[in-house]
Amino acid sequence: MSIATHISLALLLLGLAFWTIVVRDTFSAVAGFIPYGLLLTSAWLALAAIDVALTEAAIGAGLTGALLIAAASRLHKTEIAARAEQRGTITRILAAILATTMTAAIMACILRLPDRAPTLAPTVARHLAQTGVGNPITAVLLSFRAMDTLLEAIVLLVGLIAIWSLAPDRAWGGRPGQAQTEDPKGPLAYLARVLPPIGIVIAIYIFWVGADHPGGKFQGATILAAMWLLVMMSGLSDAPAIDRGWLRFLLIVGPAAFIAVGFLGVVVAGAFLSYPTGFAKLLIVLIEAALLPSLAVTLALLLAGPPRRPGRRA
Amino acid sequence: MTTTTIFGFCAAVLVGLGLYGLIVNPQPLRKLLAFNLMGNGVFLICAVIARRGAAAGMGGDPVPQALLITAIVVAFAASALAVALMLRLSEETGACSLSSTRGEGD
Amino acid sequence: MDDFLRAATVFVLAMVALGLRCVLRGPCDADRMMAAQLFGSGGIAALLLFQAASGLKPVIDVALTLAVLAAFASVAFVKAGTNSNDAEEGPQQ
Amino acid sequence: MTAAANLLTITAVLAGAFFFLAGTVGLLRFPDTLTRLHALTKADNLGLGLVVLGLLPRTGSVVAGFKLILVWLLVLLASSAVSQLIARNARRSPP
Repeated sequence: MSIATHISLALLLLGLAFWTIVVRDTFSAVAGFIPYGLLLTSAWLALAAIDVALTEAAIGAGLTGALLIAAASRLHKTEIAARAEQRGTITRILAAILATTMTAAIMACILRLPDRAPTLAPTVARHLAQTGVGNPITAVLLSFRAMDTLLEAIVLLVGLIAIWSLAPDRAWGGRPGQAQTEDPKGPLAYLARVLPPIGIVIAIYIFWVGADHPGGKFQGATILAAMWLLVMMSGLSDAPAIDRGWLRFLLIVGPAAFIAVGFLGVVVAGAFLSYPTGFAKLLIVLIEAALLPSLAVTLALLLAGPPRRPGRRA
Repeated sequence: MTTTTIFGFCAAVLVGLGLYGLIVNPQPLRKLLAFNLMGNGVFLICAVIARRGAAAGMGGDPVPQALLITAIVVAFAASALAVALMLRLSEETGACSLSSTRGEGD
Repeated sequence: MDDFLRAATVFVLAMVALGLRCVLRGPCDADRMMAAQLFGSGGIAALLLFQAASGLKPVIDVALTLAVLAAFASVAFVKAGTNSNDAEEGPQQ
Repeated sequence: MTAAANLLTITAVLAGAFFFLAGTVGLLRFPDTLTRLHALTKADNLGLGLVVLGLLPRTGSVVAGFKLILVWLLVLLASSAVSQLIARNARRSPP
């Protein structure tokens, strides 16, 4: 019976994926991509990856959906012109053959995976106690493979700088997006007043339980980012100009704290990012708490896009 | 037929679909969707491998799972950058297309 | 009991899939946006049923996250629609 | 006691499944966007509420039960606000 649930899940997932590829209208494709993200969340759950499911629920179903929907609406005008460039039949057939070969090769690899799967789970379990956290994923992210997480935080920041660099010269240092004009008594303003307080509590809860249960900074930060964007979109509060000092500070405080702890490790424990015995949990919580606002602001501004209008009213 | 085989096959088809869409669809936004599908296929294979490595009371190998979380966040950042590029291109040229003749013609 | 809940999961998923087929084809973009709404309620119901059948506690947190963000994509759609209309009516700069 | 709880679960989940069926029938049968939106938001949210009610006895802790109810309330809030917004959008730009 459990297998039947999983098969129906996989079929529905593939059906939606097929839809997003073959449908003519771009907006329909993107509209199919949102439920696809939600189904993918269930797929992670079926594979017992609950932390991944939480991340997918926050990012895949929330932020990516909003990003693509907004892009599809704004690119609607250019779509008709692009349709004229439809690929010919021969290209399609060749592409189909290539894709089928690829799929068959991967399927063969899946079937030939070794029976005794290699795993690092026992190693993680053995060293888990030293980190002081109970959630093995958090231990991997912030202790065993902390370098990856540090680089990731920096990659996000670099991505944001790349997006900002697309700003036209006159808008540099200004506010992202267009000025929002929304009825302050309308349903959207109501939603933006009621939902964020609850959302912030849930975000901090998800962040806090991350030490011992599924959850953590990425998921919490994504919810915080979504709540902030909701307030911006409702016009209750404008997007900040990107040259504000507090904004720049929030953006770098997480990576900066992470690097500082890394160098502390060089001095105290003899290697970059190694924690002195007994202080691991304290340092992990410190890094996570510094990363939370940085990640939230970075994710929100990634979605808000490059600055498009001057920030300071003359 | 076990759960890991089902989702492994599912991942293989996702990669194939994504590859097909990446080649066939001319619009950059559709290519981005297709690329995301391919990426999700790869992530799913990673999760299948993690699930097969379940041991020591954990539902799956935590190392690939932690990498997946990183990967999902970075994939979002890459998509955001791609979307920003497309919107800027359409602002600048009035069209959003990868073909060079079109951009110069407008 | 668990089998009953799994059967209910499959049933709700099937209903959502049927609705999805209809909504995604829908004549206008507003119809298509309903796909996100449909999954907001139906998808979360399926997730909760699945959780009850398999007994994974933290799945409720996943449902909570989905519920908080259920409105987000649709709001982005509505805003993008009104903003591009505004831009057509008169340039803002 | 367990038997009564199981009975509640089965009854409420079945009723919830019925409303999901009703919502889907509404989506398939109703002629225009606004009526379809009506079917979707009314019936499916009632269905979710009933499923939540049915699962309450099986949560095992008060906090988990509270979270389940919160999920339902959040979905209600989201879908009531969003259905208004989508309906306005649909009226402004007819197909």
